[in-house]
Amino acid sequence: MIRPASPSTVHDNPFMKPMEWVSLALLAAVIFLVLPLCLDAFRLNLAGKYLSYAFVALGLVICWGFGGILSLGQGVFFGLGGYCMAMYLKLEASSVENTKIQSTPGIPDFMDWNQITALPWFWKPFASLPFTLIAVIVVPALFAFVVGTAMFRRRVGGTYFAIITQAIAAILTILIVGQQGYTGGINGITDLRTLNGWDIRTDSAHNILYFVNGALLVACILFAQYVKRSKLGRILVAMRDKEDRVRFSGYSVAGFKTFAFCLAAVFAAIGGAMFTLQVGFMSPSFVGIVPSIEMVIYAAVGGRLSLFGAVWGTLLVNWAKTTFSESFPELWLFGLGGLFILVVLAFPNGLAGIYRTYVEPRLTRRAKAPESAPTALPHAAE
Amino acid sequence: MFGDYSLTDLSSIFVMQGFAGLILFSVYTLMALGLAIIFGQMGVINMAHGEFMILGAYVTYLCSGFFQTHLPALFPAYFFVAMALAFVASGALGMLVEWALIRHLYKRPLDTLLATWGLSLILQQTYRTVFGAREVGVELPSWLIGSVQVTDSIEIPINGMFVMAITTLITLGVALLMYRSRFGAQVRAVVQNRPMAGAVGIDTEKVDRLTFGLGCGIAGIAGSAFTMVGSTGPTSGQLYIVDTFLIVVFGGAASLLGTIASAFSISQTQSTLEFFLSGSTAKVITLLAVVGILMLRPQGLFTLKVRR
Amino acid sequence: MNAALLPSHPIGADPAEKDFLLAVEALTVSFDGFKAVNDVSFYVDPNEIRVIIGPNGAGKTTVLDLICGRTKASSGSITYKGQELTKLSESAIVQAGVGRKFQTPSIYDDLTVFENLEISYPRGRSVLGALTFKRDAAVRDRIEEVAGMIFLKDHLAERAEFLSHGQKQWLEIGMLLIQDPELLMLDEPVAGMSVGERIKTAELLNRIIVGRSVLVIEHDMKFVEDIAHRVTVLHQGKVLSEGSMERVKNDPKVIEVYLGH
Amino acid sequence: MAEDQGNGLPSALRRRLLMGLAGLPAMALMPRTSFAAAPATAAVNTTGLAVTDTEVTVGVLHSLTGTMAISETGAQQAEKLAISQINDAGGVLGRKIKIVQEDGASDWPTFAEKAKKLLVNDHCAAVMGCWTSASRKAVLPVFEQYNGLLYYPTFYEGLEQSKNVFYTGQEATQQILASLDWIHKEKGAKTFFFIGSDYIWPRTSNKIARKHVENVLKGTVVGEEYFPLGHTQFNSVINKLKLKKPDVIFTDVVGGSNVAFYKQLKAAGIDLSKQLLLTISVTEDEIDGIGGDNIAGAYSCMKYFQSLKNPNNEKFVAAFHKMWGDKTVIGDVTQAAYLGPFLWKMAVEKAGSFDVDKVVAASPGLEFKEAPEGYVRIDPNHHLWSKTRVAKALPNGQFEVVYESPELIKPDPFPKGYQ
Repeated sequence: MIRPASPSTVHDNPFMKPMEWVSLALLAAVIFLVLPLCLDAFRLNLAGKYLSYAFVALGLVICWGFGGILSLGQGVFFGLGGYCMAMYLKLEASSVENTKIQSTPGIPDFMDWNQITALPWFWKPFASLPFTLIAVIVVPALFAFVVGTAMFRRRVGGTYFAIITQAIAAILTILIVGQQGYTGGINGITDLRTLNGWDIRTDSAHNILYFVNGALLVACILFAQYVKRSKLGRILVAMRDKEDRVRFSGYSVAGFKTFAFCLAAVFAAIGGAMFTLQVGFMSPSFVGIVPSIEMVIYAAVGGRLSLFGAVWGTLLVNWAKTTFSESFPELWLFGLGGLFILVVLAFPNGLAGIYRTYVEPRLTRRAKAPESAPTALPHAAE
Repeated sequence: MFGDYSLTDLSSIFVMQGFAGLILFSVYTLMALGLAIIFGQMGVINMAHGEFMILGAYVTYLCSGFFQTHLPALFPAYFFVAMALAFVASGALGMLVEWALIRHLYKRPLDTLLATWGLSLILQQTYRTVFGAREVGVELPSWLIGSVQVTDSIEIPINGMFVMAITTLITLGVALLMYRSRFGAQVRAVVQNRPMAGAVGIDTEKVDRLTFGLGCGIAGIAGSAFTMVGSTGPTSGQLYIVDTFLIVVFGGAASLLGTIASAFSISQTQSTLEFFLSGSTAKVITLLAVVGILMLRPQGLFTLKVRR
Repeated sequence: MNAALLPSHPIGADPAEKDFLLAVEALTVSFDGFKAVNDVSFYVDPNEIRVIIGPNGAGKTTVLDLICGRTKASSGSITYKGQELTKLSESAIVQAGVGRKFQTPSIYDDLTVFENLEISYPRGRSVLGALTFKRDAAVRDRIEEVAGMIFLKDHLAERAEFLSHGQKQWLEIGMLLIQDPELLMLDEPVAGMSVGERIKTAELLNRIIVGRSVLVIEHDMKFVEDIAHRVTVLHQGKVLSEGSMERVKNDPKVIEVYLGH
Repeated sequence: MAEDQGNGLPSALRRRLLMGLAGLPAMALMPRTSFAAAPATAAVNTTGLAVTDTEVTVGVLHSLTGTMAISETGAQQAEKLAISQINDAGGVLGRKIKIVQEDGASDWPTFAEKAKKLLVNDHCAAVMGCWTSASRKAVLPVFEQYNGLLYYPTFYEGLEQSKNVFYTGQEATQQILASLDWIHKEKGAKTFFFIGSDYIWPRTSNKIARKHVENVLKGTVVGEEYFPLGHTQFNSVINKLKLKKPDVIFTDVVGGSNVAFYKQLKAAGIDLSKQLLLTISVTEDEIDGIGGDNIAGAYSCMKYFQSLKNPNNEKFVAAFHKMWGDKTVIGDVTQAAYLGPFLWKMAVEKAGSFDVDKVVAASPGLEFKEAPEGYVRIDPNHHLWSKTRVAKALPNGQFEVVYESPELIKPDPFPKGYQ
């Protein structure tokens, strides 16, 4: 092009910067090579479970980090995705053959215990795998759309939004626990066995699911990256900064916020579905307030502005949780609580922030050093 | 459902149900007052509010033990000492927390949420380490137990009336302090315009610390009062947090009157629904109604329309 | 009569109506009984620079807020090119062609100058549009062109928070320019600027007003005299006087409440 | 009932006989503490469990943190006590029990995760653990998949029977039916008001109770209310109680709600010395938090109370207090948890092997006569035959037993006519 060289780099909007490609490669290497090679089947399944939380953290980066919308109800979407998947798996596990000791064979065991004699209408479509896969995405997205539209239209933001989403998480938990005939109650939907005939409880199935999970996570990261570098991503950041300005640049702020919220919800739901597949059950204890806030801390530890950070943060916090609670169960809450405070006070941008302030400058200095040498020469010659 | 009952039965139930609603109202108000100050006035999302309440409850528990063994003669009056100490303990811890944590975060309200959540986990584990994982039973002086027989069939629980009295006193105290005293004026000045308040000679840091301490102290009193009606355990505080925030938000965060009105409407709704429906259903309907109304009227019940 | 061409227009009876770009009529807003704007009417022609002056608290900023939809009117109407604005959302008003600059510079600190301007580029304003928005040559050229006009061509890659106060004001004006509004509303565009910056800004404004109307709030009388075609004086929420700067300056009512002291 | 032949014999003799049958006659007369004489590891462990010549690994899986830690402490303490007693007496098949403890953290997937760790990584020969039904449901598929062995101590709703689980607490019919009969017969109770926490155990229990009240006792249930877990305001339902005036308030409220409920009941002037109240969710552990004064006069039905008068129990209580302090109270679940290690030991020794399948096969019919609750017997459905007792709460936090079922009651996890 005729444009001078330096401004054109300003205008370039590459899909990912070189360092981001390196981060992606590193993450992919860890997920697809290091972990599977270093961990036994049991630990790998654990890692898979953690990675399913990473979807939620990823969504939070978009909606909270970029958009400034803190949702304390991501557990709701994680749960919705997980429950959709669990309903399908449960129906498959409740074949007439498997449940012949029940008074009504062919329906999930907990329904039978609750004197439900026919499958409720909203369970019926979940006999179909395609429907289920669509529902995993669509149900949480719709719910997020309704909640988001209602609230963002009326400019509910910041703390109010956080508190209302938290209340929604509380309501949904009470509902799921209370409507045990339809939901399995506090025990959740347990004893899930096969996915379209494929036994998901075996080690090999866990392995395959782990890789599927990893691949989906990378796909979600790439999509999130696409959103981030699109104009929409910049509008989200702009909105977090000066909502009114965005409005007076001709954008419907509510629409963009709703989009971010829905996207976060869909990511969380995918995570929930993968969680159900890998862990083999779903219960209301992932829907409530406590897990929802814990999921926020994954994103915060990783760095609320960093897509990769979210994944690392999730892995780190969960690894710490497992290790600590194995060796020092009494100390674990101190550790977790301290982590919250430390991250907020000292490292508001989490791991990614630490990386950016301490590690990246050195790396780039080293990388730039050989490059700058030749350009320095002509100057010296002048 | 009323067909089988006599008129006197019904009317006394009506009266008692009215009182049940009022007691719930008092409990909610007491829970929310401290938070209304901290969240409403200062904008700090204090997720550890429940833990500050439970600190007050534990202080009451310790007091009851102390009076039983060392000052049995004064046991009937220990509750007042306990409440004062609960206020001091929670308030002092609150000021410490403000100094160590909150003051760095005034510009990042959402981050106060995370930090105080971390704090709540630490406090919970501390309680567990110190007092054990089990709930502790707080011995009450005998005059607080039982009920007043108003008529043959109307009985009003004494501790309920006691909670109502405490709530009234504290609400009045807080209202006077916030709207009639120099301190209250300073608090509002700092809230509205920090640099300006600093410029006219208000020690904003001190005001912040005292305000936060006050809110936590009131939480401590609430916790102390709740030993009469609720449980005292390391995680009991978490039970209150959602309700408390909803009450404050529903009332319109910046308004004390709004908090009271909101506590009133929520408690009456819940208490009435609980009577006619099952407990769980009543709770869900109440929460849904609150969330629904908040979606329609996000500024809460009582917020003045202001120029932006 | 041309009015016949506007059959549905409510105040088509006014023969000059068709010519107004903006017609504010009987506009009133009250905050808890206090009427910040009380029965205000004025009309802005195409290509006119109108300056609103008035003492503090006269309701100037509120009028702009009302026009751009930030505050909802209690009663009265605002017609822009025959379209009633009081019922539209803020973003719809912007899309209709009304741009607004705020009193304090309102730009996105976390984004670069380039990105600040890009966000204001009037394309891809829907969610899907923004997602699929391409930074093509037209966009780049337009941004560079505007950056040149607002003296920020060398700062495109800089994060906006590092700009000087004056540069931030210009950036915001640039963000409006790139929207290409027909009605540009500026709230104290030279407040807090150095003399040099002020001169540059006046020059900038004079260049960009071509082909659009501008509604300015300003206290700097020198600046007002330089740019204003007509002046509206607000006082306590009401229109006190209106006309050329010369006429307003000599209006005894205005002298009494505003220029007098 | 297909009962085992050896049932009537004293356990020590039976063990020797069985070991003899297992083809190791020389062992039978050896002192139990002699490690050298313990059966070869290869013979007693063919499935790769963590068994060495001197040690066998057993898992303990309870919540040490989180909301359930309150309840699970006692169970975990009792299991450790039992294991230390077994070790002191020479261990199991000459091997000392090594405990691997894991924290379920009141979180069900953590339970599943830790259960899997105990089975897959630690190769535990048996696991004592879980408290809530939800945690049990979460670990159940893990135990079934990896063929582990779980001893589950809590009284629960029933509706479950797994090859890999032994239920040492009572299922709902065992706990409820006899006590309802008693209160109907002794106190002439006809009308009942049910109040429970809103989850599966209270709902199932109340369903069973309702069927029994309506169909067997020909009484009426005048109210049935559920409150969300953690609910603390009961004044409205207490007013309903005053309106309906039931003969019996039947409660299964749990956790913090329990404390609030009894405090408010007392405050509202409902005098439990006049108003009958039957609860299936209050043990000595709960009274600690409720306060003895607040619940004195209420009737609780359990299979075990700390105040039971029998030599087994006196020894157990003394040992428990020695190990965990005089102030600790012992509730029903604590005692049931104490049974787990012993039942497992007996089954292992009867089978002459740690292999799960053999232990499971050896279990039905085993009797444990040293049980603090008296004696118990393992049914082929993996639940225990046990007595049910009704006791009145005293102001000092203890119970006074007022009724004891004359015979062991058969466990019936899938009760016909009650579903």
